[in-house]
Amino acid sequence: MSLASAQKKGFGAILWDYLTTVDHKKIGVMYIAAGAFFFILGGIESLVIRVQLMVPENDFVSAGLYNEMITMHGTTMIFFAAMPILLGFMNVAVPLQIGARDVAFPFLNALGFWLFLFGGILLNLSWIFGAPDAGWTAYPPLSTQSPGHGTDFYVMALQLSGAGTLMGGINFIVTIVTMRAPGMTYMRMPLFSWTTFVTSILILFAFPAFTVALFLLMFDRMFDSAFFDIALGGNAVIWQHLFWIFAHPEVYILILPAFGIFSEIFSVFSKKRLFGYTSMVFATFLIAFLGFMVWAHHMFTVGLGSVANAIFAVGTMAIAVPTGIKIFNWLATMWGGSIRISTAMLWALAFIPSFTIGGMTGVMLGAATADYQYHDTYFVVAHFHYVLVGGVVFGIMAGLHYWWPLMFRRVLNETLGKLAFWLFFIGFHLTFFIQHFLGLMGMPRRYWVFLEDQGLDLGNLVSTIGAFFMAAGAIVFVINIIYTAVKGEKAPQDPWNGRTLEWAVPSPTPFYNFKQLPLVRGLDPLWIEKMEGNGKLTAAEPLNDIHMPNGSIIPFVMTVGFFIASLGFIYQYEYPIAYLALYGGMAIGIGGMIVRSLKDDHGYYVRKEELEGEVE
Amino acid sequence: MSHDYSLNPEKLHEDPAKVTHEGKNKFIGLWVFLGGETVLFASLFATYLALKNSTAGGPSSQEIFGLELVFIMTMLLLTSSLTSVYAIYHMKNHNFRKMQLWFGITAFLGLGFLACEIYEFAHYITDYGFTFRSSAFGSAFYTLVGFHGGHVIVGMSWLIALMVRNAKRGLNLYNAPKYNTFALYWHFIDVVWVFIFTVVYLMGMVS
Amino acid sequence: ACGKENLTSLDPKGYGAESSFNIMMLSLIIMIGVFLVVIVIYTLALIRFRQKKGQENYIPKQVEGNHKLEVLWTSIPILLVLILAIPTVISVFDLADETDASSSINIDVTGNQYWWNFDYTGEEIQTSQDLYIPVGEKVYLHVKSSDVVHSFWVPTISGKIDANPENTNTMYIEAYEEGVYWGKCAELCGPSHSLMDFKVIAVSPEKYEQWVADMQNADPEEVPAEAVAQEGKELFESKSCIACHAIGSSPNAVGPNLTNYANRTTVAGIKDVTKENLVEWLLDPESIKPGNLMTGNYPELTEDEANSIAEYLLQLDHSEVTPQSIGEW
Amino acid sequence: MGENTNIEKVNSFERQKNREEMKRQFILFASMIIFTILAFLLVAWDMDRTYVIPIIIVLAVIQVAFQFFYFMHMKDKGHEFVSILIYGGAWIAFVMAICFTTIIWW
Ligand code: HEA
Ligand code: HEA
Ligand code: HEC
Ligand code: CUA
Ligand SMILES: [Cu+2]
Repeated sequence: MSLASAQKKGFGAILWDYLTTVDHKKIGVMYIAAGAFFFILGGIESLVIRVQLMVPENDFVSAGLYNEMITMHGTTMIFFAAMPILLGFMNVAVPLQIGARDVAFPFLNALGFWLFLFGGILLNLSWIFGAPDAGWTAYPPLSTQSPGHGTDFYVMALQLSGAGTLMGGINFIVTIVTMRAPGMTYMRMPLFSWTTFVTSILILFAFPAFTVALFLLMFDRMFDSAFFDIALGGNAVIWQHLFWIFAHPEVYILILPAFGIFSEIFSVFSKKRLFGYTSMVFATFLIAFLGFMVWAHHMFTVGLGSVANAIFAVGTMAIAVPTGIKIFNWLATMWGGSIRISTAMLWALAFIPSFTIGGMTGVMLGAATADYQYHDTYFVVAHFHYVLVGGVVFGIMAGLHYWWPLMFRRVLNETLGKLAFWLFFIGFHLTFFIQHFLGLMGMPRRYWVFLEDQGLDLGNLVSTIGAFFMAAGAIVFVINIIYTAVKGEKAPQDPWNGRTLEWAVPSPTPFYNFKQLPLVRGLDPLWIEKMEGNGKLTAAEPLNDIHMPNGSIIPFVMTVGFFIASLGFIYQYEYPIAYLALYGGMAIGIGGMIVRSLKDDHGYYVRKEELEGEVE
Repeated sequence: MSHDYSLNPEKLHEDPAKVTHEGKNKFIGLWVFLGGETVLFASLFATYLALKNSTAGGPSSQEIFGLELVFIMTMLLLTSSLTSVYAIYHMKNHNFRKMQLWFGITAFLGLGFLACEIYEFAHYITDYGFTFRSSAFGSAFYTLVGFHGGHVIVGMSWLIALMVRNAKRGLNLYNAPKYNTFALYWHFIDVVWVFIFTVVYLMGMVS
Repeated sequence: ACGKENLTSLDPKGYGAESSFNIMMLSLIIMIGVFLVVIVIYTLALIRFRQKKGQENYIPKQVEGNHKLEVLWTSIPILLVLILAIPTVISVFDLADETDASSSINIDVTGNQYWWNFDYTGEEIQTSQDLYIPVGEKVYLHVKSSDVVHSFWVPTISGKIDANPENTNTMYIEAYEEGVYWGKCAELCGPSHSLMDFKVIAVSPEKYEQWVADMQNADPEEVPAEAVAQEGKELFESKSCIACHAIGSSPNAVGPNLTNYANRTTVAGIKDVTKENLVEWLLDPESIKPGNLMTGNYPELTEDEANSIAEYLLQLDHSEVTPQSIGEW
Repeated sequence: MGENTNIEKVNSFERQKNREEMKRQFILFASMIIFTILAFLLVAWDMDRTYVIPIIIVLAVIQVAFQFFYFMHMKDKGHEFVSILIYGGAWIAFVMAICFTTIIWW
């Protein structure tokens, strides 16, 4: 392979390139694109929800369809929109930020992506055959009794994509442990790399619990085991525990990378070093640690007993402390800085009050006695959208504007960006602020209809109107993408006056990232060099041959195999013929694994001479 | 240009599994993976602990478990852990043939373990009618022990594939890390078994 | 603007709701304080430190951190959290205190898809959808489910407790005032989850005594005075309604107990008690509560038959103590 | 590449070190076997469960520690990060076991 591959290629060649790529930058972009697609799906589902709840006793959708809608909306947004987009950012930015040429396991990285994508496709196939309807939490016995195959699709889809996510997590842990550039000590890593690292550790410890939970549900539904079958001594609360042992850390898996993105943005757009870097890192770890100790706050009303409720209540509230450290450090970063309000910064600025409200309602929920009232009402819905949208989605939007030039060599249009922001921001508060009150006024969540004359009409109407503002904002953003792609100006290599290494590579980023690994001399390495008037990094090594991994179609093929096998699992207890799919798919998947391990793949070298010929 | 993965016998002090960058990655990667496996098995154990008395009128642990077979299985698996240590010892001495020999013994012991387990399950099913579907206890038991058994099967396949694949090529810096990561994985399977025989079988036997 | 009276949690009229409300208000005050601090710093920072024209090349001082400040904003939140945590823990234990259960009224509450059954332990009274309790007394509820997880919630009187299929949860409620309070199911339990409403009817202790006596004296065999209703009674028995619905005491009925149906607050938990609504239910329950377990499990009725049955059910008023006499809902 | 047959040439100091290490491993293995037998015997003797259960659990934990620290070399240097991970996993496992034996009904 030669460097001249940047020439024009046919569509087939490009497709093949993406199907076989192991380049973290391309994988990152694919993650983001697929995640955005699922975000739109989830968003449309949420609009259906809101239209249904616009007026009392509406019958826009049927009760069964409504339950499918909320289940798919929650599952899609969490697992197939927010997570993959964040994983995409990690792929795009982290290796560059730590000065690495690649990730530790490029093959695994590609496999992880495909597993996620086909998991998402599998989940959405269920729209054709009957979608899951037991909520994204899928509590048994409702989920074990749920007729049709919806819940089976839920189980298999999450099993597939969960495996992919776990691979991604392992990959990032190892990448960060072993592949940092010379001089890039842990305490010099940019905060986004740090949060990626901690998030990956959370993934590592949280997902296996979910894997087990899903297996138990799968066995109960497909193979008649008795984990949740009360008649045979089963215990449905086990699911609740396993699910939340996973799902509480999961919400921090979502928010920590967003915190990382904001940390980068606040620092860059205030032209100031991140205030209290060390305590930021420490707080990240503390959040992760405490995050594993509080899952039962989702179960205050289950009847675990007052000792358990008291312990978990106090543990939950404790998380306010490290999170508060972060909020105040961001404020202090801005304080005394020189603040430029670009669109990326605008999203970050909007995050602070929005997320603080969401976090504070979280602490209110953590007060167990009060949660007896809040639990499973719209107050909770309001809480988690404030953190999920006001935290995670705002983080994603900020990250998209910030790293767009890195990914696509274009700067997103600022005017359209700001318009999209204001529409979305106003819509967001309109939609969700009032939901706090709906909850307190007696509206439980997951309600297909609410009754007339219960004082809930106005609130719900306002909420629905807000949702359409959000949709308008999202559409303007899509327009911005198209506009920028067609008319946008070429981005300079370092459009924001960046501080970290991803802005030190030429644009477009060469596939080997760094011709010579950079020598890192402190936190914010690029900034240091700029301040010393170098403007560019010293190399840590002489120019040499670069070892790169070969692309491979195997991850894709394996995933297709497992995808087919999943369909086989789902239909196996009705149609014996599905065993064909089950075994056939498994054979393809495992066959891919065997080929991969038997065929030596030593990668290839980019020769020194070729590199010398490259112009900067 | 291709990578040079051949061993330098003069530099014996360098652990062949950790010389190359890929080797180091594999090594850390497997450990990280084991961290996740810990939680996987923790979840299974916790589920089992919650359900171990939910027999729903079906057979209980006291009625069906027997010490002898479990003891034999334990010895087989523990010994296989030692033999894999021997194999790695020979790897560090760059002695490929002995390494293969000891890994061969490891595989043999592992297969013995599996045979016992299959016999055990068959025995429960045919003699006691104790199945995966009998009760929540049955589901939890077969799932926990079965997951471990599944790990043994994966380990065996991995080992045999490695041994066959590399039989003709000898030890080099490309495959040494693979053997090494396998050995780590194998020890971990042993660790899990130590908890299984303690928590499931021994604790299930005391009245 | 606190929502509908007797439904909202913001106007508590019972012990549990009041405990929760106190904690809510305490936490709310803390949160407003915290939010103000954050917002003030934020606004000041934005106003004072925005890049001004011509300052594009200005490089602010690169501050690493400030030890004192960091200690400050670690310790104050710890303090605030403690202030919130202590009363929370106390009230958690207080609400779980069951020491006087044996000397109080005990009621078994069973959640079913999509209705609630109330069984007055030892009194041989069953009601569904409407739970009668005396004002000012602790009433212990033993909550469980016969199928999937539900959650018993009467916002104005008390917080919620889940109805689990594998275990019975105990919670006490105490209403301060007479009234008819809305209850809702708060755990997703299927298509009609949102329609699984019920009422708690709190009456004075004297009225409660009378209600109990009336219910115990109700004669299920009593023949209605009017002919249409008599026909209805026969149809009720011949159309297999009786297989699922008890009139009079019968602890393990598959469907709601209908003993004092004329005194009900609602038909099927959500509709006003009118003959039209009842007939509509009898003819096509699915259109009112999707997925309910009555649909399709009884012989089809003609309009006339449904009418007769409705007549019959609507004259089953066995007690002087009626929700209508207590208040609005 | 071919099979590596030059073993005679190898550095004898290293071989010595490896051999010592191996000896230690073997002693450890022997002690693990003893622990195992002890645990089985305790159960076979049918002693009071209040004593037996804690003892066999402790025996298991010690065995597992041996496996991790010696067979899997967690004691060696270069394993600091690895140890943190495993301790993390062990901690979660511990919390889960406690919860699933206390706040789940039967
Ligand atoms: C990104 C996602 C995210 C994040 C970050 C959080 C953060 C928090 N969450 Fe949230 N939560 C969810 C997503 C998230 N949550 C979801 C999805 C659900 C519902 C799941 C379902 O049932 O479907 C949920 C539900 C949920 C519940 C269960 C409610 C119920 O069902 O009854 C609880 C209860 O304790 C809770 C608490 C908290 C707390 C204490 C935090 C804390 O981490 C917040 C900490 C932050 C702050 C407190 C703000 C900043 C701090 C300061 C300015 C310092 C000073 C502050 C004080 C002294 C208070 N959450
Ligand atoms: C990251 C997670 C995430 C995100 C981003 C969102 C975003 C939104 N969510 Fe939701 N939500 C959840 C996670 C999330 N949600 C979860 C976990 C649940 C619980 C599920 C359960 O109970 O099981 C839930 C539940 C939930 C409910 C409660 C349902 C119920 O309990 O009955 C509601 C109701 O209002 C709601 C609304 C919304 C709205 C209006 C948005 C909006 O912010 C969405 C905005 C986006 C859009 C509107 C898309 C715009 C795009 C277009 C319009 C496409 C245009 C197309 C082209 C140009 C091609 N969500
Ligand atoms: C298979 C059992 C079954 C049969 C047979 C049955 N029902 Fe029902 N019925 C139910 C169930 C279950 C409900 C509760 C439905 C719900 O609210 O989800 C119910 C609800 C009702 C209600 C509303 C109760 C309330 O609380 O307001 C009435 C009235 C009723 N049934 C009357 C009848 C009549 C009359 C017949 C015979 C023609 C009949 N039922 C036959 C099971 C049955
Ligand atoms: Cu019953 Cu929701
Ligand atoms: Cu949580």
